[in-house]
Amino acid sequence: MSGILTKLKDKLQSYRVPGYRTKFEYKWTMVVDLDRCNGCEACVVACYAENNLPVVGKRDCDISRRFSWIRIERYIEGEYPDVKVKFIPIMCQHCDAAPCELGCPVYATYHNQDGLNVQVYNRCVGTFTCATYCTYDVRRFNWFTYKWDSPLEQQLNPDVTVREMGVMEKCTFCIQRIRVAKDTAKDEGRKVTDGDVQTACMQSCPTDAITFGDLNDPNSKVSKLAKSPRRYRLLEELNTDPSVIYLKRVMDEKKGHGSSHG
Amino acid sequence: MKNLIVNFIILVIFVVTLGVGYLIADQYIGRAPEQPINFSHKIHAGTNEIPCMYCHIYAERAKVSGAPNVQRCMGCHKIIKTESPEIKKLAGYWERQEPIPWIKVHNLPDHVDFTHKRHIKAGRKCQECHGPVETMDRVTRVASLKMGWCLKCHAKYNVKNGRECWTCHI
Amino acid sequence: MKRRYFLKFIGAGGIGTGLGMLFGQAIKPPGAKLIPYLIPPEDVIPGLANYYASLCTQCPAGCGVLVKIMDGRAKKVEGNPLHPVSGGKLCVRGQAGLQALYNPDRVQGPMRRKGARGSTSFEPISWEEAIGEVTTRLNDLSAKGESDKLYFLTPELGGHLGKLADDFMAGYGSSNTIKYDLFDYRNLRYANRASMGIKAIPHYDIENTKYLLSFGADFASTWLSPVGMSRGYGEMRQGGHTGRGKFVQVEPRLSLTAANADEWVPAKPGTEAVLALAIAKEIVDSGHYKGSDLKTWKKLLSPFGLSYASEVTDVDKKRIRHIAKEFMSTRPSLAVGGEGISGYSNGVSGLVAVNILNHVAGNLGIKGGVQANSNDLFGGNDADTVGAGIQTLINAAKESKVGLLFHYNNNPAFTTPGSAKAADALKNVPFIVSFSSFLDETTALSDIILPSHTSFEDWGDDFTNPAPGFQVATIMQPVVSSVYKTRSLGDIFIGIGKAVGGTAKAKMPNDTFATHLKASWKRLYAKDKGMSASSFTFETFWRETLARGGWWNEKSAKKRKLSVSTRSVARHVSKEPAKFEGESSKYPLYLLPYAQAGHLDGRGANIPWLQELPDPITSVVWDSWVEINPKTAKRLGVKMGDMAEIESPFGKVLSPVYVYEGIRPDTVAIPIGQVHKLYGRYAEKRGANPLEILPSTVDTRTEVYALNSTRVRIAKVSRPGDLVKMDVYTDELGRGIVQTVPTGGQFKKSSHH
Amino acid sequence: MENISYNEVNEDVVRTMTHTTWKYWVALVTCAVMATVLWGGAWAYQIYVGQGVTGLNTPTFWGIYLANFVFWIGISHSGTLLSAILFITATPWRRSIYRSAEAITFFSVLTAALFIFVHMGRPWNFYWTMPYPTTRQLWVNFTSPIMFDVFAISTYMTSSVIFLYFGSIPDLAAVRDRVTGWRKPIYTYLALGWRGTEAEWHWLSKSYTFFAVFIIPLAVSVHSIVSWDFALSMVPGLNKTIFAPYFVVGAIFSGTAAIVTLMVILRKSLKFEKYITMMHFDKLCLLLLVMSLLWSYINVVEVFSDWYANTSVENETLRYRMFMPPHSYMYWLMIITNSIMPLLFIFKKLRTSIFVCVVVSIGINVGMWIERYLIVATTLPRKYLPNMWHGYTPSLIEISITVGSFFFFAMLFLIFVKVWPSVSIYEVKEDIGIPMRKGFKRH
Repeated sequence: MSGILTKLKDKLQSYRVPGYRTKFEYKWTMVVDLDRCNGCEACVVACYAENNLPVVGKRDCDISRRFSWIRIERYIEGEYPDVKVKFIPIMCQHCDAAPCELGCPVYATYHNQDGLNVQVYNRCVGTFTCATYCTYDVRRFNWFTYKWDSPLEQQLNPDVTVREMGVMEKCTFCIQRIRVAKDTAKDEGRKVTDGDVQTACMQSCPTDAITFGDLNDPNSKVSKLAKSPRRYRLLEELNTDPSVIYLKRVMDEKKGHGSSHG
Repeated sequence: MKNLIVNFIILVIFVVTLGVGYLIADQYIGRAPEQPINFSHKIHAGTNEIPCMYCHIYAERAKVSGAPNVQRCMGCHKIIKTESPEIKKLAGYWERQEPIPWIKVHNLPDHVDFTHKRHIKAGRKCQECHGPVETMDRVTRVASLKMGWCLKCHAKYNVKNGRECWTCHI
Repeated sequence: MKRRYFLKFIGAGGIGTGLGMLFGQAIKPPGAKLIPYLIPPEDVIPGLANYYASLCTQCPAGCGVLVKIMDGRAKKVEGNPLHPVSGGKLCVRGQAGLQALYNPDRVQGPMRRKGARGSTSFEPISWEEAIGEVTTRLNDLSAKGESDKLYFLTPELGGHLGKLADDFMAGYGSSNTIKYDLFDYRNLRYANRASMGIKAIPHYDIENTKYLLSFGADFASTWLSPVGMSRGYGEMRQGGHTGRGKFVQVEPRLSLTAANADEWVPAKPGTEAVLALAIAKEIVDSGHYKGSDLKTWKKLLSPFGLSYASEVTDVDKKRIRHIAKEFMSTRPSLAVGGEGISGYSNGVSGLVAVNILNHVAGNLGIKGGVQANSNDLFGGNDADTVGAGIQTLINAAKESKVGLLFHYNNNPAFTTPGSAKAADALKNVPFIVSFSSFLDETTALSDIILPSHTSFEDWGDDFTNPAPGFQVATIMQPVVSSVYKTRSLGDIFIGIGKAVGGTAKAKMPNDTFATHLKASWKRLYAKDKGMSASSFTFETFWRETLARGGWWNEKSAKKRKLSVSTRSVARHVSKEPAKFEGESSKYPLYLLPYAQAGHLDGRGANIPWLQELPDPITSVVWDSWVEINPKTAKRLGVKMGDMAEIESPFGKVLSPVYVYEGIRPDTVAIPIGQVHKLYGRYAEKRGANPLEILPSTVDTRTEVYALNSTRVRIAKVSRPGDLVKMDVYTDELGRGIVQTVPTGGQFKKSSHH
Repeated sequence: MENISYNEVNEDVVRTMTHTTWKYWVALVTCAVMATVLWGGAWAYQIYVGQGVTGLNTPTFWGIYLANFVFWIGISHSGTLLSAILFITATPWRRSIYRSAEAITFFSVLTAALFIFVHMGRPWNFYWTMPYPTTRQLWVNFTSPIMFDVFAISTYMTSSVIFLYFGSIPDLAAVRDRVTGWRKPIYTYLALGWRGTEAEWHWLSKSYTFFAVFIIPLAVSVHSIVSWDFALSMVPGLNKTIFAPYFVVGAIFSGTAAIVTLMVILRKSLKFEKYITMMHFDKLCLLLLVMSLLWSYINVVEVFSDWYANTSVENETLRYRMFMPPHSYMYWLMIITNSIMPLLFIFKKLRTSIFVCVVVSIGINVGMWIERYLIVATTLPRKYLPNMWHGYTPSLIEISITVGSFFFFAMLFLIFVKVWPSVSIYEVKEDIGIPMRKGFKRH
């Protein structure tokens, strides 16, 4: 009996991703320095260009169906003249304990061996559970089959699937670029090294606010930045264990700062 | 009464299979569409033993293997068998500087990220997926190219991450 | 089940499948095509990306870019990591340039006007016909001896294309090249030449400064060279090892840049120059300035006492003094003046004031301050001087002095103030030839359109301005074959020049612009020691330059002393704040039209990405808005999203209201760029254009329209607004989303590592 | 019921199945047409164009469809659960109402299950949620509450159907013996050759008891599982430990109210005054009163725990639900219909007034629908990042499908009363007096 149970367990586990929540080969991590970020949104357009994000138009924007995988959130505090505007770029946090992965009935979203939260478009049946469970509101749904006015479709990145109607999607940490880097590394018989992979947002960021790399590599830039005393993670109290690390913005928040001199 | 039910069931089966047939119309094993030029792999790869990658030059380096460019065809056929009607067709394309609109026999949906390069580098033979092309006069599909078929092979060769979704789907 | 039934079922299934497949094969396309290359390009592997270095032309900054090409199509534009200005980074407009290339609303080939002017009714013609027609017109004009009635209206054309156009104009016999862009920094150039004697825009070294005092320079989104400056900004904040630079922004509206500042000083509109001079006076009075001409400075600045400045600018005395103290004691510090100070009726004066401030604080010619740019590669001359402006053209057109107008890629019918009546003036021109690639408001007035390539299809080069302290020449090369039947502007000029004959033909030694460009570079190579030292032959040099994206030599940076003398600036210093049209009793609110991050002067409005990109501050998409302080809004009885009518003495526009804490209660602001009447499906008929209600006030020294030069009044309109903004809630509610550390704490804590 | 004869029972019940008035046909055709147009048409349009036709948006991915799903699952708890509990506790007044109640269960589960498909982005791939061996070596995620749903609901539906069918076999046999024409073969088939022998009664009783016992924990678990769809998320206002009992109580509450409503209609239209008496309403209304008190208690606990936690997220959910129109109107209407109106049932006089019963029970159903709607429509628009907050308004398509579902349900029920004995013949006969089988003890 126990033999059958063990067999069954093995069988079940074989369907499950081996290495799930164990040590990953790579641990892709993004560090966002909020003190550098000036909210220019270059990352947003870069993401549109890289990942074939459709433009939905004014009406759909109005009901919050904009597609950007990365968005700049801004929080405005204080009254004139002591106004503080704070920016934060938010993309999929690739949580190690991701609520979305719990919810998906068909494993369309799951954790891969690089610590990425992967979305498999063609497995998605569209139950919306992942997006509902997501505490960062980063998931986007293909409400329609989106069309590109010809010849705009010539710009579409062939490395990234054009998603069809009824499918959930989100920031992938530019997995296609990771794949290319791994492919090259494999050809050259080495591991992917720091700097091989640049996500589209990181690449475009004029202030260098975004850094991407492997946290398992102690010498990578992200590993060093991740030790910063300014480190925090978004909504850390929810214990989702995000892979995106933010560095606190340097800013005097005390009220009346501006007018204290004036 | 009973006949009615039976007829109804027959109708349902007919309609359903009609739909199934429509869906698989261009992706079934044995599919061998007529090509603009009646190119014979049997003559080229079989009789003359030209290696696959002499013509499909990108297979080792890229996701796609690439149809041979027209220049490559003409490289030989400027002298060989120039009077045959098929070669004349080819020469016609070349003179018009028009690429040949081959019809894909093996076509994968957009969400599959298949790369020839990795498979060739792993030592797989072209024939493992494309069948004994060197014996075919007209290329015929021998594999379903469905996910289960891919996985069977990945399991057979114990491919690292061979059953991970993101290995083929991004 | 009976066997009979079973067989029937099987039969039905079999027949069904068979028929279905037959049916499917009959009506489905016979499967995807596999199109081989005729001749395989050497460096192209299908499915693998190639990157080509080129130049971004979405704004005048001239960033070097890499274009990702796969299977012959441009897929993405990225910054060129080797390029000294862009450094691998790129702003929103640069990346969205792709959608200008593949825009469905481009002019797809040469066209001749069919209907009335402005009716957008055009018929396609062939290139030969088009060039023939233009040649006929040119010959007619020169036959009448009115060659100088040819005008060429263009934005600043960088590099050899500009030179070629100049050659053509000179060869034809006209000196009327009118350079116009709504934001073309003529004031800045003029002010710098007047006060410091430099013609090229200097390098503002934000990266190495420790105290940045910006007067309305929105460099995070649009000003001067947003990518280069933002890179500097990031380094200023967290790149240095000696501490984080402080940043203070003076402007009436909290722009994206001001939102990143440590302090925002909302001075009264039009008084920024007074504030700058008051700070300068504080510095001079404190004894920080040690120049020999101390006395004359004291005298010049004497009217700008604290109490006067405080009264005029609405900034507290203590605060002015505090800024002055920090500005002079933090070394190096830097003051920059942007559109927010140059956009007034006395814009040049404001920028001169900023230069004075930099001078007295000792920021000129130092690292982390203002650095002069060395001479450009053309040799000797600084890049640019300020020539005749758009107002000259409008006046000439009104007086029927324009016989033939060439128009390229700028849109004065949209980007000039409504009361300048540019479109009406252009209707006076008997024949207009447009080289624009888009059917915008100005192109629609033209009689014939010879559409030119976009930057991804064309050859070209640009001597980046402002350069980062040393000259940067960026090469533009065609990375895709042209999408439509367009031609390179250089080729068009060469074609017309050759057809016209005479001197114009003589000035066109090469057959195509590509060969012309290469030949010109060969001459540069022969002349420039740095270039000839870098590689053995010109061919290798050219190949390397194309691969690299251009030519620059950091070693060529030369330190040059800069200074401002009282004599040169005295006539530009005025005690009075800038003037605003409209009685303050009737029109109580200052109007600030400003360049929006995505659209700049409206050129980005036809790009869907940029339309859907939320404004960095207001997060509004697909629209424009009027920013109103909550107090003012309450007084006027308007809420967020209501429609309001903004009326100046020169007209009125309708716009939805955006209630914004970051704007002075006596000021309203409207972004420029929306409400195109024509400019493609994405741009048309949305938003409000503040330019329509501006006076045609120009700074007479530079012919630059003063954008901030009128007062308005606002009334609520009963029509429902349709403002779509992405941020419905901007209150953090204490959830610790954007966490902060106080400015004092950061380096203390992290100093050990 | 002492004054009814055996024959009368048979005649009365079979009459409802064989004698059809034009009113019935009007009602049936109306329901069928409305269900096809409002639900079928709208759904077809939605499948063709995409989920974009709904009012769903980025934070609010779950909307009225999920509310309907939970609502219909809740209604389903009336019948089978009630019937089983009352059977095991040997409550005699169950007999004349349980058959219809079980039918309600089946039909509402069916409606609810269909709502899952309506709600899906790619419903044509629904079978991917089934764990079946495929060559693609794909498996389902058993940790997903949605998977729990798949199993719970399919099990529940199957068991309910079996429970309903087993209990009906003797009646189907009775019908078989009384109908002629085309009905005869159908009921012959359905009655499974029931002859009423001692052994048949014995095994029927055994299996029926087994299913009654089996179905109680199943029913409780089903709605607990449905609640976990929400409670296992981390969305403020959804991740509540009390959600399972809250949902079960709410389900029984709304289910019982639905039974009351339908019984009134049944009694009126099929002239079942003899079988469904005021005593039944009295008992059902007492049950409603108890459930109302329980529901109110849990509701207070929920609000209190949010208030006591006093975090920004919890406060915001409460504020959004209780004090911000339009949801605040719905919320307070729900409190009135679910907590205050049922208090009328304290008085026996009101419990036995058909009018009050109908008004209150319909009120409860409206209130319970609102409760389910508010659960999704007031929590998801207010998640953790205020920047992404966005309200939700159902689109016309969604409303059409919602309304259509009621017609669909009514249509199924109308068909049911024609093809199935809607009152248990044999058990009512037990009530009449003479024991039908040896060893059967009258309650």
